[in-house]
Amino acid sequence: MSSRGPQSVSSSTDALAAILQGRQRTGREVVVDWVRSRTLANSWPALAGVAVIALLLGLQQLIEPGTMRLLSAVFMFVALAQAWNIIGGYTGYASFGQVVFFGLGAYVTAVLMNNYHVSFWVAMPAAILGGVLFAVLIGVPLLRLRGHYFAIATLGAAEGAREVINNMTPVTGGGLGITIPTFGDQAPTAYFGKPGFYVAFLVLAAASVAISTLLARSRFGYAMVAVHEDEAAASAVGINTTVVKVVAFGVSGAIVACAGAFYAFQQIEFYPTDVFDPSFTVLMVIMVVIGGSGSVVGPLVGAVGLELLSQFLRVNLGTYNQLIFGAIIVVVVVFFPQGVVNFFRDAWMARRFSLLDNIRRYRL
Amino acid sequence: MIGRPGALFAFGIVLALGAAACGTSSNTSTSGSGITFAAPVSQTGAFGQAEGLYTLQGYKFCVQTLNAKGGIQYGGQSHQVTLVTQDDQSVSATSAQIVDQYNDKSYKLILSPYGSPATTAVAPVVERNGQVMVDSNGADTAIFTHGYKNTFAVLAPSSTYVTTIIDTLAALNPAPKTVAIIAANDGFSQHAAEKGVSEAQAKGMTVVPSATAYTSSTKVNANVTDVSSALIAIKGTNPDVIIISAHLNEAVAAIKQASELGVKPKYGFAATVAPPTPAFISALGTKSEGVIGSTQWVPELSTSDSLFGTAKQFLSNFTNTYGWSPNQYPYQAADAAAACEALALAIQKAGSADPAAVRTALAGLSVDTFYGHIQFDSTGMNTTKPMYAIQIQKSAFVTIYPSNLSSTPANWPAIAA
Amino acid sequence: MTQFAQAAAYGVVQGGLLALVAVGFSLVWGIMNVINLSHGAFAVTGAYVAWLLNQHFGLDPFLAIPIVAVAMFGFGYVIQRGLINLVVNAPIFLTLLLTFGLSLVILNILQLLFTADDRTIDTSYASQSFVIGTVNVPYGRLAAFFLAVIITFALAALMTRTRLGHAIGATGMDRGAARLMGIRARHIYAVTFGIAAALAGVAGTMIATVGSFNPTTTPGQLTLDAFVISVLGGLGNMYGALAGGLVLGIAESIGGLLLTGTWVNAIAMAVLIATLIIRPSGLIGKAQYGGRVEV
Amino acid sequence: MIAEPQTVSDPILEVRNLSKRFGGLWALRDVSFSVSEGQIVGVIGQNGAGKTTLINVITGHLRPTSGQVLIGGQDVTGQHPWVIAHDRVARTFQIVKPFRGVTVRENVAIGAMHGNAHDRTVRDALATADELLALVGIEKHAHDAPSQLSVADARRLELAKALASRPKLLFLDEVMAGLRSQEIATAVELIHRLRDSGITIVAVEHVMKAIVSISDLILVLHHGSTLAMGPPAEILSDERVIEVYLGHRYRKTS
Repeated sequence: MSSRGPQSVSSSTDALAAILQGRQRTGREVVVDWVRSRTLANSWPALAGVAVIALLLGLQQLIEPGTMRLLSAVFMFVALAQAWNIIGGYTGYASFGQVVFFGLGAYVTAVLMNNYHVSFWVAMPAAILGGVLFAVLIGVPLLRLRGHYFAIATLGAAEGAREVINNMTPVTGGGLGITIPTFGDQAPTAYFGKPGFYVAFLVLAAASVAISTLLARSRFGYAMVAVHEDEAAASAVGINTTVVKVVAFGVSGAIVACAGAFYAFQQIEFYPTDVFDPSFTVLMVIMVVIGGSGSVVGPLVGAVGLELLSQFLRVNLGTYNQLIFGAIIVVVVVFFPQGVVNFFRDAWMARRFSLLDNIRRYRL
Repeated sequence: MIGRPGALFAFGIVLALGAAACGTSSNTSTSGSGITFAAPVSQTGAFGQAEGLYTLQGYKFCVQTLNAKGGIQYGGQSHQVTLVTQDDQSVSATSAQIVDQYNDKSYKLILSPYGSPATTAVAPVVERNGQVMVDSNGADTAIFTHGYKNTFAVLAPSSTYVTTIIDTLAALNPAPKTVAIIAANDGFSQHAAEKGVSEAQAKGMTVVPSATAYTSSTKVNANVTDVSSALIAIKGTNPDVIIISAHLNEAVAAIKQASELGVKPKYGFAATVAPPTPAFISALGTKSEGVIGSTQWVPELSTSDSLFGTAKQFLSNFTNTYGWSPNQYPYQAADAAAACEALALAIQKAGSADPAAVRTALAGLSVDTFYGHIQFDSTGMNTTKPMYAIQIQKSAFVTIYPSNLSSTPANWPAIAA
Repeated sequence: MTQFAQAAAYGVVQGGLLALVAVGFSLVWGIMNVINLSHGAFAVTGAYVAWLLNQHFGLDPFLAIPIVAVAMFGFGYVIQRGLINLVVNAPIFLTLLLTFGLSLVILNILQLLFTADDRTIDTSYASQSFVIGTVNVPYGRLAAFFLAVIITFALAALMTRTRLGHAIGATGMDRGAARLMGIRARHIYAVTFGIAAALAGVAGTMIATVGSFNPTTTPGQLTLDAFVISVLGGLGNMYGALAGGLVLGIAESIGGLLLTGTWVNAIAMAVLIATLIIRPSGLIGKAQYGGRVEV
Repeated sequence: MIAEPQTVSDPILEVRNLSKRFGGLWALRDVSFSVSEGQIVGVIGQNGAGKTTLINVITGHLRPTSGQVLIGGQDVTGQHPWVIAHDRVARTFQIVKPFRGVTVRENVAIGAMHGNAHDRTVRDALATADELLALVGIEKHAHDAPSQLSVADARRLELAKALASRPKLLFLDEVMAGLRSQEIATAVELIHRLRDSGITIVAVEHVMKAIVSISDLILVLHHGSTLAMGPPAEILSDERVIEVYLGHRYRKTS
């Protein structure tokens, strides 16, 4: 047998050997390097984000409280769409039951505040924790399923969880609904009011966009993409696909549960059918896919665009508003199958704005 | 791979423009001495072309009638009323959002959306904004247990829906000795069933399979079309009457499936909100014959008012305006018109459209109307108003209780032996 | 024991009705990899056709079935050919969204045409039942059960014995190869969707006859049932929908008896999830046609 | 167990009685062999002989029905692929599996940022990727989508991805299939360089000439079982191999 190998290693000085040696850098070096690499050109997304938040806080001074409430809903959907995109877009596991975290977050918050008179600032983190724990609990078995099977299983989890809440009448009020005390000295935490919720949901939306952006640019983000594209290939390069999937599901669940907590406090009174409404999940999916999945901007555009469109149609078209909304979804799906943002990005790069190309791509 | 967060600035602008566009209401307020009534209504979604529509028709009919009679008179002037509405897509949270947006436009006088869940969501909003709401179609007693000062309901609360049926049955000959109660798993239906059980026991009836069955074996999910498990639980207990404390879907399913399963009450069926609606007859066809239902309003009422006249006049004018049959009309419209009327009367009494003054006037209101007596207790419920019962006879609503309002006797037992 | 037998019997016939709802949905999913969220809307559209025929011509719903099937086939064919074929090669989300938008459009049109009121097709016999001992078996649902069985076997025969069936199966497995064999995929897909729409219409007619329907709550429930049953039974298998429907029908019926309140719904979902984890290919197992599972 | 003295020929990979059954079919049956550090081992066999299954079982993508896999003396039988990858084992796939949603460069970077000796930041991983792309010769496609690569370039990407995780033991699944002779020559040279850099290589190949010329040891599989094993010269003269596997064609071409 040959014994050439080890000798050549010691003698070889070629580039390959250097690569195989790896880069041994300390954490300090990494940090210093990162700080040095920051320039105005590559920091602009963060700067733009801060500017937009400042702009929206400024806008708050100009608008009426009722409009703040409308925009609170827009912000909430931005967070929900970003959350869905983390598991459905980046990781490629299309959850059809993401509303389960919304409902759980809402009920953990309401039960703690109503039954135990706990402050919202304790109940909300508890709701997030509950979301994460539930994500791990159902994620470990369910994330072994692929494609449709995962979709239907999560749908089943959401429907099942709603029924459990519905039947735990002594704790949750069941179908009779639940009320968070907010008036007078009964209130464990003073009600935020419309300006307060505007800021709260804005912060939630900003946090979700930031989390999504940071994840996308991290090693973990690439791991999610690798899992999305090919789990066998991902595991072959050393990615623990189970951990990646469960963590992605957990982060998504945490954001949705947090949104549910704020929503519960905003609504004060609600029923299981309100906060486990499958149309929340449907809206998350629509917003992500129509905006463009797998990116940060796509879900952002999808959420802002569709929620404003839906409200605009609702106010101005009366009886016909859902009919037109449905028709718009059909048209957008046919003409922008890759998502509006992805279409314009690709078209800009190729300098070719042809909707017919889109149709040709996916038609039979 | 992962896209750049481009054009973030544009979002701020889009948001601002979008908010402006969405904030624009489809209706405009009148200037000068006009008064605006604002209501979130369901034009799409589950209630869109049903109960939500009937409520809207009631509000519209009331405002048209008011304005035709010269508007609301106070301070020596007549004030025309404008009705502002927006679709809530049958979603409670949207109802609440709409009422908040109304507040931006200083629309302080609110008429309720359709249904207990939406009214429940709107009530705290009204309270916080210092608006005042008259509730036309949210009967769940839970709405009135939170100490809200600004919500007043013209209709009798949920607690009376089943008790009225029990009282009706007790007055019939033969009076049932055993009843079974199927109840939906929502606040309104459960509260109604709870009171109904104690009323039945007070009248000497036995509730089968057990007094608490409505919370377990005969409890069904709201809005389902399969209640077979509840019926099988009843099968073999042979009740004289089966009472369904639920909404339309469950009531329709219960009556159809009872026939399929051979669950045959000795005398007949009764249900809470479903029978006095045209949809109940369209959904059940001939099986709707003989079913008894409790209702908030019947046209035989003897009280009247200067706006709508007698109950009968209200019925004929309303059904002519919206093309309903006088035998099959939506009682929700009467609830809605009465709520609108109560608001108008309170404004007249207060001599002002200021919400605080109107609130005070509503709290002290005590009037007879086409809808019966309207007077609110300290929680905002109209506890003085009784409920009535109708029976479906030849696809028409026939008032059978109380006996002084009934001209046609009940067809009883409704089921041939 | 009496109650148990009654629940079991009712579960079986109810399961047949559920299977009828799911069979077309399962076919489209298996062959085209399209999750048709407008399936419930198609069923309700079919129900309205049968209801109109009954209202205006007094036509018995069972006699209306052929007319409903033909009308719905045409509707389904046109929708697939003119719309869904445009994005059928796209990732599954898109067809899902497209059919969601489509169902919003169809249902809102139906609502504007017919209001949201519940409707039924009133017959003298559908809600009657015959008695075996103490067990009542309703005629209407029994007929739906037999219809489901007949349709399942007819569909199986169509898929295995006819040229059309082979063409559908081949297109479902490998579109490229099917094209080489001279199969026109556009047409075959449209025919497949047309068949599914016709089956949805038949299911809608049966629901209108034994129960009631409306354009707001019925369609979503039907689509959800079809979704669950298809997965439970196994995708791409002609007998999957029948097996899934029966299992769901019996489980809900007997579960409803054993459990108080509405816990049965939670248990049903737990069973669904457990089935998926233990046996992801469904109860029947191996796909006989298409059955591509991908995102 | 008594610790043996560390020797050069200490096996980096040891496969003991490995079997894998699919239903009624034995894809692998009682296969045993060991690979020493620095060796190049060629695995040959007809279609369906169990070559790819062998790699899949060793790298954890399939669980063996029976038998053991030891890497660096550690039993890793039935471990998850990423656990095995963390033992500095990498592989390519016969049917290339690029991450389609990202660029060629990012594909390689994903390999470099995970595994045992990974780069700590995305920036470092991208730098590693650039170096590897230059090494395998597809640096000009760095910013292209993987779908735009030719068959040969896609194989190079597959190799670069595997190398990015800095393996000590590398499985190559038909990296030379479908390549032209010039490309094969380049590939052979590259494999030599890999070995010279200290990587132990197990290469599954159809292209006989190339693999035989560079291997220290050849394993011949036939219907899942070991037909023969030994140095190339021995294998080429083995009558059973010639008859059963190589057939007449090989004799003709050689």
